[in-house]
Amino acid sequence: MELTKEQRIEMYWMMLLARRLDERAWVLHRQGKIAFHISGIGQEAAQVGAAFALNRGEDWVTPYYRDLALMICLGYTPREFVLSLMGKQGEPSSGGRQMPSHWSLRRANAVSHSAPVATQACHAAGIALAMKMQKKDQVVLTTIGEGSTSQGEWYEAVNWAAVHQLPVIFLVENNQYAISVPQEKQMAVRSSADKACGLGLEGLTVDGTDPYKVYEVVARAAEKARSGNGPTVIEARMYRITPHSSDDDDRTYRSREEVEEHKQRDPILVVRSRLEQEGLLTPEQVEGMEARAREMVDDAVQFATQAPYPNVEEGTYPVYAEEVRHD
Amino acid sequence: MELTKEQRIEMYWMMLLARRLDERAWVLHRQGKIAFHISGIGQEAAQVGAAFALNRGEDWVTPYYRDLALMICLGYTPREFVLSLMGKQGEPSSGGRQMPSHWSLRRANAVSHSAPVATQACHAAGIALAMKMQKKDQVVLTTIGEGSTSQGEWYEAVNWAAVHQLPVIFLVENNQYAISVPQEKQMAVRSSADKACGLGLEGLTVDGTDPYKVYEVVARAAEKARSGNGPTVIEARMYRITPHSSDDDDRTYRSREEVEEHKQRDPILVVRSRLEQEGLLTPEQVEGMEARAREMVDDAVQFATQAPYPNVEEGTYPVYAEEVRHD
Amino acid sequence: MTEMTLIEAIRQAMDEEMARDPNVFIVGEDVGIRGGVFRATVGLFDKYGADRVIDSPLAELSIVGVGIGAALYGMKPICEIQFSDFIYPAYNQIISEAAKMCYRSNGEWTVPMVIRAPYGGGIGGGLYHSQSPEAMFAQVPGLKVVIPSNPYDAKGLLKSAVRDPNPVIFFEPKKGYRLIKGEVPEGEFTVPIGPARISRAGTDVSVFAYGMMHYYALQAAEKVAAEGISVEVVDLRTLYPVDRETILASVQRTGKALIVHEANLTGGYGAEVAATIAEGAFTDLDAPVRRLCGPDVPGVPFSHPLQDWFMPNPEKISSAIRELARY
Amino acid sequence: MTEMTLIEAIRQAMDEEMARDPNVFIVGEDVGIRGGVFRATVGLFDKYGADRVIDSPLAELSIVGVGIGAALYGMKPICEIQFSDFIYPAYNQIISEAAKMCYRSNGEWTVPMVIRAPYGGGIGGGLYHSQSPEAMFAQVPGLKVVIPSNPYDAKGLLKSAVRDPNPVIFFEPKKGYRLIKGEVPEGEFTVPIGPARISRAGTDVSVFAYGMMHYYALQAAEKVAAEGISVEVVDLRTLYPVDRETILASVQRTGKALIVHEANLTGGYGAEVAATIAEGAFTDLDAPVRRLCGPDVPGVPFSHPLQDWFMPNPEKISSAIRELARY
Ligand SMILES: Cc1ncc(C[n+]2csc(CCOP(=O)(O)OP(=O)(O)O)c2C)c(N)n1
Ligand SMILES: Cc1ncc(C[n+]2csc(CCOP(=O)(O)OP(=O)(O)O)c2C)c(N)n1
Ligand SMILES: [Mg+2]
Ligand SMILES: [Mg+2]
Repeated sequence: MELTKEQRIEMYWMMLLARRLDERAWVLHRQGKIAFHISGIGQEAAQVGAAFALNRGEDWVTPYYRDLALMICLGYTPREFVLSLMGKQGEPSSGGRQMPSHWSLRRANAVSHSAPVATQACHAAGIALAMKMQKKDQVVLTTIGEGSTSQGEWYEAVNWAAVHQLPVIFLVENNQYAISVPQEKQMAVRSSADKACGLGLEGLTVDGTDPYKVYEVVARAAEKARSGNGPTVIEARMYRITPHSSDDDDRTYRSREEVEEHKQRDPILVVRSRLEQEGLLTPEQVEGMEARAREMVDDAVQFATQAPYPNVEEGTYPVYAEEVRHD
Repeated sequence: MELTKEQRIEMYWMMLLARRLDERAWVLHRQGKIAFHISGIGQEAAQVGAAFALNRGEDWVTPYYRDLALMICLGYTPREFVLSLMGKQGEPSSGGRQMPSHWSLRRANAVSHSAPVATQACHAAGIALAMKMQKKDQVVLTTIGEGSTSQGEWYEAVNWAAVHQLPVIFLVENNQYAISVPQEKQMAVRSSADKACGLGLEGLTVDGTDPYKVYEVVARAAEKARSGNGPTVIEARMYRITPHSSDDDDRTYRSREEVEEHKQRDPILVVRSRLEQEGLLTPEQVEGMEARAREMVDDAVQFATQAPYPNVEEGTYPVYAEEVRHD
Repeated sequence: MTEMTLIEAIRQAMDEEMARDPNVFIVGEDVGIRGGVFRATVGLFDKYGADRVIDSPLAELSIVGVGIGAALYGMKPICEIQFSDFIYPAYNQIISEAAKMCYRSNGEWTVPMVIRAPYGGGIGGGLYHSQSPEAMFAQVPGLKVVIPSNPYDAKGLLKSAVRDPNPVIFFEPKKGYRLIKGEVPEGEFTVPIGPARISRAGTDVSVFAYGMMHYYALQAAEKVAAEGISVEVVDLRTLYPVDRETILASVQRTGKALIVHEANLTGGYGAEVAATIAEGAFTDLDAPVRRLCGPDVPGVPFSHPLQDWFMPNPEKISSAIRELARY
Repeated sequence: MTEMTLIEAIRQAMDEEMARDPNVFIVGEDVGIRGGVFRATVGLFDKYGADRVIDSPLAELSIVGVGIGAALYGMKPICEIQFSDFIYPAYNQIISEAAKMCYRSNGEWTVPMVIRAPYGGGIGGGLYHSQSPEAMFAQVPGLKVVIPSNPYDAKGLLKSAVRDPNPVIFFEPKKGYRLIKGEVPEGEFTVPIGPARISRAGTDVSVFAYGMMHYYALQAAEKVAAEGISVEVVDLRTLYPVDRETILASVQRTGKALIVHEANLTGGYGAEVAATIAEGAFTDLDAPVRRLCGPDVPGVPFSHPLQDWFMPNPEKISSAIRELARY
């Protein structure tokens, strides 16, 4: 379970790639080339930490919209992401039907999710139930924002998992806001992990800006789940560095100082300097990674820009499973 | 807050009256005179204890279907109850529209509830919010079965109350079954009061067969709520002595021995012998109470039997508030 | 051939499908040791064990949400909602998730599941044990909505529903559970989801109905036949997608259409049938389309005279047929 | 008279009603310091304080459930659902509780509340930010369902909704929030809930629409007027209860009816309008009733060409009018 040096570097690379892709989305939005972006900036560390703790490709994930870095770790490509930003043909999550960042990646066992928050939590419980029925050596990871844990849906999902001791990990990405609403208006506890005690399962809070710590707790929870010892709620604490989405103006509800302060502690910067200090990365290697990321992002934008839109006829199907086209 | 002797005797009387009324409902059902009954037998102690802890007529209640004893304490009359059993005209909860034991008593601030379990919990939170806005010195008591705390609705209500420090008491009448489903299939905690810790409010478990203990904890919670210190979850533990309802056959899912064992600890018997031992009640007084109860129940049955059914025209209104008839 | 009741046919369908396919399982409230409050699953718990006949927590949202998760994994859940009146807590999971999953993921994910729920009035159930919410579902692309009217169809359609790769809402006329009997052949057969069925041929008036109202419609047709009115009765069976062809063909033959359902008239399923006829059989109609439905009040009242006032029955249907025939 | 946008009129209505009646308050997600994600409540938090403009937890069920509780106590909540797509978690509280409270309690309890929700497509919102769920509500006795199409009506109808003693679902065409401008008189006025409005008189074809589609219908009517087709446009405004009189009177005049809405065709609100006409204007009709609606797929796709394919617009409406005029 100990991470190798290579893995630790790989994790930084995934964070970096997701970040550069995400930043480009904001640029494309400012350029008027895309209509909407919802960002994971500031949340990459926790997502990458969690992803690496899974048996990727075998374990299942029911993600939420900020999980670009998580999806990248699962093999979602930059090209696929930019196709989704532009609603172009071949976009794998939905064929252009869903808004960007509404993930689905069948080949990686990443389940399609919708916009209504918290619905994915019950799906995770159900998938875990099926795994248990079929005696599979798998776990499900489901992610959610801290605000969305206010939904009864989340409570019911966690309760099911606790009653049936299901192999699920409920990862709460607590970025301190639900659009404009701060945590203290959502809950009267200090961490959404505290909610676990009320449902009879373990709850842990972890620094979500440290991918290696998140890796550790998620890996432990996964091991526990695999050995039949049931679910865990993990809250990873972090900060939403960007506005809620490209439609939001966060200056109306939080100070620039507050945002600046968190930018200073940006996980990308922190992890990079740690790896440099530990001698795992040289400045040249860092530059190399940046160049590689830039290249991949450029390529993705170029690819997606040239890709065609869906044919109008594609809107008509598949309403029912019988109409699914396999091409 | 200390109960007087008179109050303690009065509490036993309320338990007894509710019990005898409830037993008569079962007889009426066996006689084919009513179509349905859902019983509170075994739960009277907790209900009476809670009712006496309120400022009755001032405080508000959003009850649930087993709360016959609670409703009796709020001034619901035996005649009114039997009208509801028979769906007769003048029944105050619904004018014969709802099934029996779906309470409403405007004059007592007891809010109409429906069959879908747990919806009343949010109403209680909303009433408490309104009380807080209007700076009233009132509290709301809302009751529910332990199985129904599995609903996301209950979680959301408790969460609201905790976040806004509302003057609500969430009383869970844990009678150990939800129809046929035992507690351990509903939750992975030992008491539904444990759920409170996950939401940042106080949770207490109390012996629900002891009306005086329940009185004490509910009175303390009410005082706390009135002084602005927010909500409390209280689980009162008891046993559902009868089948779920007149439609149920509990022999299919629990042993006769188990039921017998709990009948031995019937709160009516326990409280009576306690009061006798303490010298508060003589056997003659007990007999007098029984006779009075019998008389009231007989009167109620006679009254309701002779009462007319609603006119067919009454089915047509009031769909909207404009159509409410004041007679 | 064996004669059996509607509910026996439903049980047999589940039993056979569970025997045939190990991925089929049942989940709901009291479905296990109790065998369901209507006894639809009696014996299945003993036969297939607690893992495949799961007593869920008392929470419809997660019964469906967990079912969806299991279906995504490849299982075939049969979710029982104890009364259709209690399906609303699960509405979000049904509408936002089950119905839209296939389309939104461009067919990458599908939700093969059945949601069974007893519906309908006339059983002394009052507002919350009598509802007919089919029109809230029979407008949602991605769902199929099925209502059987007799044991043969019930068995054949439920078996088709279990094998269907889409979410199927299967409403069962609870008043008919034991009242409606019919011949069911031994051995394997299915009834396809989709086509309506002409259950009685006629030339003067077409009556469109389903479930309990179809049973009554046949009785009414019999009654007016003696008066020389030839009624064609169409059992709609699959409400969604709509079998417009069968509906229009019948009106072409008779020129007159009566639609009967228990649900409120306005915005009920009959509106779509009437609209279909108004659009597609304009030149065939010899009289205005007529709907005989539950009145527009919030529910079926409990009190007997009010319930009788609410419910359509063979007499009311006969009168409506006569009026239409006279037009 | 001042010219203002639709959303300004909505804000002004809330502002005036809050100034007029201290019992009016707003509750919803991000309605406070943020002023709503569409900015409908901007300025009200500063003016009326956090007690009367409440940022709720992220949970629609309890936004409505708590609102109902407050309404029962005598307050006048305006509940904002951020997008109508997210109203389903609250469906149980709306259908089982708000709608049925008055009838089920025989008028003892009423629920004076407004539920505001932006609805409709054409704004790049994909499946979950574009929905038009009005038909799921405009079939429920006890509710009123209102959809304004212009600033004057929006202000006047919303003020009526706030003063209405019943639960009113107020769907706002979000695409029109800033696009639709109009004159609104200074000072106090209301528009009654109930009557539809003939927004353009004509003799050849009646077009029935509401919200954004009404806006487009007027444009289409203008366009075909140049070709000599005289169109009567009816703004339905109050969808439930249905104003059958105005609908039938218009068809009596024109003999031809086109119904336009964005929601899916089958089972949509247009079905009830078509059924109403088929029943009540049989002898007046010169052509089959025609519905121009969203296609029967699970939602409005995100990708632009697919969104355009889905949405009705002035061109599509004009073509349908022409066809109908030619019949
Ligand atoms: C059921 C539902 N209600 C409202 C929304 C609108 N909405 C989208 S994101 C969001 C805030 C979510 O906050 P949180 O759960 O903390 O996640 P974050 O966005 O901060 O990662 C809201 C209110 C929604 N998508 N779904
Ligand atoms: C939403 C909903 N689902 C299902 C039911 C059917 N039902 C009625 S009572 C009941 C069990 C309730 O158990 P519990 O909450 O423990 O209360 P108890 O009856 O034991 O007092 C069920 C499942 C219902 N009334 N409402
Ligand atoms: Mg957040
Ligand atoms: Mg119980």
